[in-house]
Amino acid sequence: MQKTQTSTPSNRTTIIERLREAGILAILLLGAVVFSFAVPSFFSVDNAINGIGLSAAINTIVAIGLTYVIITGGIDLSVGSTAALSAVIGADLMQRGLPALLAVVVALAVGAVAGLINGLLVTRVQLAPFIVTLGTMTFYRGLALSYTNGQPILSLPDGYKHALGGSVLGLPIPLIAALLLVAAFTLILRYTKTGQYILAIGGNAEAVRLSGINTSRYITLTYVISGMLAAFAALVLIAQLGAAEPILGSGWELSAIAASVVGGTSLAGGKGNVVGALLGALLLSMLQNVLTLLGVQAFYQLLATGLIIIGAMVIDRYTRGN
Amino acid sequence: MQKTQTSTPSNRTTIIERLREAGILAILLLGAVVFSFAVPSFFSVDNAINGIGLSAAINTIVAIGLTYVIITGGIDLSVGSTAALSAVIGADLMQRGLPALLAVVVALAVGAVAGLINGLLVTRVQLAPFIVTLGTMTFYRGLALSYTNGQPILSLPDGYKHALGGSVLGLPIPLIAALLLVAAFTLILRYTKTGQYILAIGGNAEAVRLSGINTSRYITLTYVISGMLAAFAALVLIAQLGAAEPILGSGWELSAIAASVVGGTSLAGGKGNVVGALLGALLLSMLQNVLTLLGVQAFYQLLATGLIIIGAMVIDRYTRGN
Amino acid sequence: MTVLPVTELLSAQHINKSFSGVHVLKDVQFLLRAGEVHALLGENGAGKSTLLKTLFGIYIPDSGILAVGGQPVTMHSPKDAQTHGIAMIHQELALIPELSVAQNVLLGNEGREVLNYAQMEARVRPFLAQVGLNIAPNTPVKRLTIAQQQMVEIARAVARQARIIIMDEPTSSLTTHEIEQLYVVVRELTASGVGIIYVSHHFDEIEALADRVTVLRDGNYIGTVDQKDVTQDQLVTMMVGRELAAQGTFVERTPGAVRLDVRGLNRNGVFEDISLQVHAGEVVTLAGLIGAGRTEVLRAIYGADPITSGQIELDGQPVPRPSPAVMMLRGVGFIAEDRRQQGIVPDAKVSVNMMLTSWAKGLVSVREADMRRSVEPQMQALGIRPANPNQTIRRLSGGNQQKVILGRWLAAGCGVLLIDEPTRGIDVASKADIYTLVDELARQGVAVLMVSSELPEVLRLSDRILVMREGRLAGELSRAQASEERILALATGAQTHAKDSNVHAV
Amino acid sequence: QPFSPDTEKSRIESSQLSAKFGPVPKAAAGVQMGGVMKALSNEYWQLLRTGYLKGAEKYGAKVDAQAPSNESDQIGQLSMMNTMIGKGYKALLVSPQSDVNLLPGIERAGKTSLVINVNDAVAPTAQHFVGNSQYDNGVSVANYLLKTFPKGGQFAVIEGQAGVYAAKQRTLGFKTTLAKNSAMKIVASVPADWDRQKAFSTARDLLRRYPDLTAFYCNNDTMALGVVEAVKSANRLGKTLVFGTDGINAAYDSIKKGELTGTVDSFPILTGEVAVEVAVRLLGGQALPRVVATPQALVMKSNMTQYEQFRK
Ligand SMILES: Nc1ncnc2c1ncn2[C@@H]1O[C@H](COP(=O)(O)OP(=O)(O)OP(=O)(O)O)[C@@H](O)[C@H]1O
Ligand SMILES: Nc1ncnc2c1ncn2[C@@H]1O[C@H](COP(=O)(O)OP(=O)(O)OP(=O)(O)O)[C@@H](O)[C@H]1O
Ligand SMILES: [Mg+2]
Ligand SMILES: [Mg+2]
Repeated sequence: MQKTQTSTPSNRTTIIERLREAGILAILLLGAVVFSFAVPSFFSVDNAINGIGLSAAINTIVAIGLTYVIITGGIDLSVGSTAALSAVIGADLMQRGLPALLAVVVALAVGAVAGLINGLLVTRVQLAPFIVTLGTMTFYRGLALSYTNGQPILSLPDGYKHALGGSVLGLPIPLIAALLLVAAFTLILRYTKTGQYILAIGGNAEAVRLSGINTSRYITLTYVISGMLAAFAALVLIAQLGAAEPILGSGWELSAIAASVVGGTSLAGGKGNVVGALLGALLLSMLQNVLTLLGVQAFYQLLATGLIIIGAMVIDRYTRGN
Repeated sequence: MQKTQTSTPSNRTTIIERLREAGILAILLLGAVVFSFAVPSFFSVDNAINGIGLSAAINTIVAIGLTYVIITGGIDLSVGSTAALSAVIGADLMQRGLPALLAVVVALAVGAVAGLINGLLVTRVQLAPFIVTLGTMTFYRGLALSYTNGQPILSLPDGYKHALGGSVLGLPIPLIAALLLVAAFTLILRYTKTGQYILAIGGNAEAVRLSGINTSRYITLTYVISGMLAAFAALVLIAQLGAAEPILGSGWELSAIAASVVGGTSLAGGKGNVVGALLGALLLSMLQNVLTLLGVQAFYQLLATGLIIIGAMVIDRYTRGN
Repeated sequence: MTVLPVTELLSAQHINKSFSGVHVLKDVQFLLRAGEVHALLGENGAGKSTLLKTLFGIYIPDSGILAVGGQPVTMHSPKDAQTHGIAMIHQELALIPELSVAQNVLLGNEGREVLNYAQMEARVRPFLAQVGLNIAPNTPVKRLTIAQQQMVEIARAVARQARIIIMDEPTSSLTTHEIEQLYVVVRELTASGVGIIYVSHHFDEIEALADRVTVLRDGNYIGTVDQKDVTQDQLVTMMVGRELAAQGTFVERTPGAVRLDVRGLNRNGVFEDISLQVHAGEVVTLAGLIGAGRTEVLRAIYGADPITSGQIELDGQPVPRPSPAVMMLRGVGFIAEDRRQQGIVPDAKVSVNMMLTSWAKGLVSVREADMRRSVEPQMQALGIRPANPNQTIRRLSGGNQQKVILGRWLAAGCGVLLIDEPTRGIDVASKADIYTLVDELARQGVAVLMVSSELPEVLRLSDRILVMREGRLAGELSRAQASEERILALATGAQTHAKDSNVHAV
Repeated sequence: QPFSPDTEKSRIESSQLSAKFGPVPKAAAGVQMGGVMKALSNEYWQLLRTGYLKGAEKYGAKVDAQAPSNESDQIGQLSMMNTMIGKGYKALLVSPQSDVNLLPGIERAGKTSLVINVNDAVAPTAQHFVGNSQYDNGVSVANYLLKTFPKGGQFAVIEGQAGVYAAKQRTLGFKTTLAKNSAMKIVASVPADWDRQKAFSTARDLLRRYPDLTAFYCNNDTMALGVVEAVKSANRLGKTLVFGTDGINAAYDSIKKGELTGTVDSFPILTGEVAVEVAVRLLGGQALPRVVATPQALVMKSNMTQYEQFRK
């Protein structure tokens, strides 16, 4: 979060940004090549899609929302709890016989409202995003647990499970959804006023306000997006797991922030991209996948995970910085 | 982390700071009074010391270090793992017969080195503090687990246990240690060059660097302090517990960050105070204590905790506002 | 001038504004007419920016009446001001570094939700051309020099197509060349009926542009006069409340030994082959146009940016790995051109901001009493107001902030002083003080290397002038040779082939 | 020599209590007990709590059972215990989050209230322990597999949180027992932190690498249910067996549906009841052995009905 003065000369941010993404992409590919030789059964379309891709999908969806929030200079710790709350409400409604589509809409609305509350506390009451979402992280979790009395909801309609948990043309639907969302939110960030304002707010909120723009509205919007995407990720996850439990999603905030930051989003705000979040999520999933395939012992998994995260960032830093 | 333009007029920062602290202090006292009437057995020396004091003490010690790191605009997620690593190494050395004092020194040195690694990765390699300490959080935990092979270390020398775990004049030593550290680090922040530079770096690192200050050194120092204090907190804790285990300290980062931020430290850097961290830790411990005394069930505890954290910050916000 | 019907665009009456009991605007009035340039004059801290901010809805006045086009209005936010046709160029730059020039110019004004970059860039191009900015509209603003950023701000105000444009020190980081360009823009705007409120500490600008002048002193309204009816001295008297001694002239100095010796400094793509020497007791200036690379050279000498090759010697001793910390300890001081990003620690006190370097040198402790002994004389010498070392620096006026940064190095003391735009945003009265200060430093044997875009200032202070063009040294002018025309000629390259025999080309 | 209930000599099966020590004495009127739970986010702990309340009703005591808000709030749990000691509860039924985090509480309580360590993590200074043998959890699954696949096979363990007593013991029991037949290969033993989602994706990765996997042994039921979904999506249902641990309701439902193969049920409700019974007996002055072992059994579709009685 230290603001470092870069005085590298260049004309177009986009080129740098692309190189930046290319940096992680390079690490991803490098990793893939190395692992293909080192790890049996790593190198296969199936493992790439169903092993790494699918497990990265959930994290990616959450990380998109977090990237938006972080770009404005905020943070959302409540994503996991929001996910759980939306999931149990959605699942409960399905169990009670509401059509799946309607239940999905309600679950997304729950996510949106959870995000809205975060956003309003940040913009209207002007509390620090960290504290607000730390508070709601606890609160929403409590709601999810009280709602189900701590029990998981087990019987989801098969139609629903197939719709969101299935696959199309060999690609799992969660992965397709994640990719579509990445594309959509990349376009929004780059090619709409809203996206531009979100970036601008992170760069210099005061200047944006002086331009006559209602910054509160856009900041709030990012929390709503984050809440809805967390809800959507939860819906995708429960379709796969076949059960919704109120403790779902714990630790999501950390993985999603990690994916975002590994992907080049700055926690200081003003800078970030959604494709990076996807690449970050893929990198983290690949790591997990390899460690599992290698059957690395629990303690050494921790050692390896830590080393590789930092190692990847160091490589990224030096390829980027010249 | 949004930089909000406060046009609150005032002449002396110190007055504002004091009011700021007073805000939480007021909330603390208000809470204490209300609870004394509402909650049987809340108001007792024993409860204050054993129910609230100990957990607040550990959290305070960790939060002091985090406050320093956060003031520079950084973050340290690795405190819990650093604590575990130092604790198991220190305990192991004692078990092997090293004099307790020497083992303590080694444990503190382990904490310092762990912090130094964080600091160097942040300043020399210029990685984002979040990612660095996310990586080392995992890595140090892996080290602690491998070191003990996952086993707790049970037999600590009695002398050690009494020295750090006992009490003086009815006050438990951990509490005394926490208070002394709060005093010391408050003084350092206010009345030393180092403290002033740490604050200034959080305000505008580039300006400080261009003033001819080696900002990297001071930033690194904050991570070393954070690591050492985490190690010290762990030493205090294991003296209390009479045993050290490698899974100790998980979740410490979140409680400590929460204590810091509730106490008025800004995650954007440049602003913060150690007394606030103490008050924040006390507030959080008191909350937990009261909910237990009231026999509130876990789910509702979550609801209440979330509500009260946000409520306290809202009250704080509005009392501070004019 | 032909007689036009006088239309009132914007008026303010009986404006009062206090910050925590400090009365900053006291019953101030102001009236802007269509098609006029109305200059607002006053010393640093007189309340100019505060008045302008109330006219733009950033501050809400404690009392008073605002009217636009004769209709009373209340403005609660910049948005309100914009709906009343007001645009503002802020004293402190308000651009978004990560966004492109086009995006910044059109911010809040983009039109449809889906952005069409090609169209946005096309829309912006004429405005960039109008302000004489020859850069691609898709360049990110963070890649621009401060001066270029300033021109982007001006383009932005023009692009708003407002009826009223407020300019708070728009020229403080511009060189003569761009200032001329700004004149053209301003004249075009006023010709079409736009009213402009103009704040500057440069009287030549006031003379060239202003129709009327309003003067503030200590938050009081002093008066409004027709510019052509008054002399500069009269204006200064209105501002300062007393007659002011002249700014002084260049005093001959006898430079001593070489203190700073720079040889073959290179930084790929930014500057090339810079060699220069500064002697003890000498003031050397780097002159040039925007983007000539002066700032970059100064920063590189101070070790703030990396270099690709070259060598720096101080008092005959090489500096193997220059960095700000190393240079500071070896007696080099540096004042950056971008006060907000690189100068002040905004939320810290004035005393802290001033003492940063002195602490590192071990000259003062952080004890308040000790600091006060060091800070107060500087505050007095520099005329910093309010004279309260415990004030948060963010709440000081721009000029006063600049003085605090100067004070930082004066308090710490140094053998070599590198200053980028020493009097940015500083009022006439204080400017004279600062010139005297630089003279005094030189007399004490300090080697001063400065970057300045104000030619009169360059001529007032320099023993020698090095002119840069496109990252290279284009020539050197001695005191005797120097004139504004020659500096400009070298800076623009207009006479490179004419081989003026008086000019020693490098 | 740390206390290990799994190997402790001074022990008795809970079913033998009445035979050995006679009927449960009457609890003093209004006697208050405190339950310091590990967390309430897992059904297992909720069931244990249900058992406490049932036991309390049965034996005429009052139980105030609480849990910290998450499974890794070790100091919070200690404060909670301290708070309860301060309230003057006569007996504390504690399930520590780690082996050591409640030690000071146990020491402090020693003078005023009775402490009974109920399940999972083991406080080495605990004078009374009620619970099942974690080690045997793994043993019973391994024994079943040894019997069912005498020709050998490939097995994977999904472990709980690294470094936690229950996870260590269950895994150890499983591995040690399975090693009796060298044809039984443990191809992977990886942690999934008690988390359904992690277990799911870990299992999917493992199934891709070892498509012919014979069985998964999971350290708890939540993870086992995640693994079941992975097995289903790999079309291995019925071919790759999945075993869990704990015996939560959801596991029973899954077994009934023919998805989960089996779970080592340690009968949390019964355990809770026994814990209260032990407390009442101890308060009534009976000198029970240090460890009161509660029953556990590998429950599968075939033998399910015979355990229903312990589940109410
Ligand atoms: N961060 C940067 N990235 C890319 N190019 C830069 C950067 N900073 C400056 N430049 C370029 O380097 C050249 C020199 O800029 P510099 O700021 O040194 O000019 P200057 O002579 O000091 O002008 P000014 O009057 O604006 O201070 C310019 O062409 C500018 O566009
Ligand atoms: N937010 C604030 N809080 C407290 N005092 C303030 C604030 N803003 C301005 N002031 C004070 O009001 C006075 C007028 O400041 P202002 O910025 O209007 O001066 P100015 O005339 O624009 O000076 P300059 O020429 O240096 O830009 C100064 O004394 C300043 O310290
Ligand atoms: Mg001003
Ligand atoms: Mg410059």
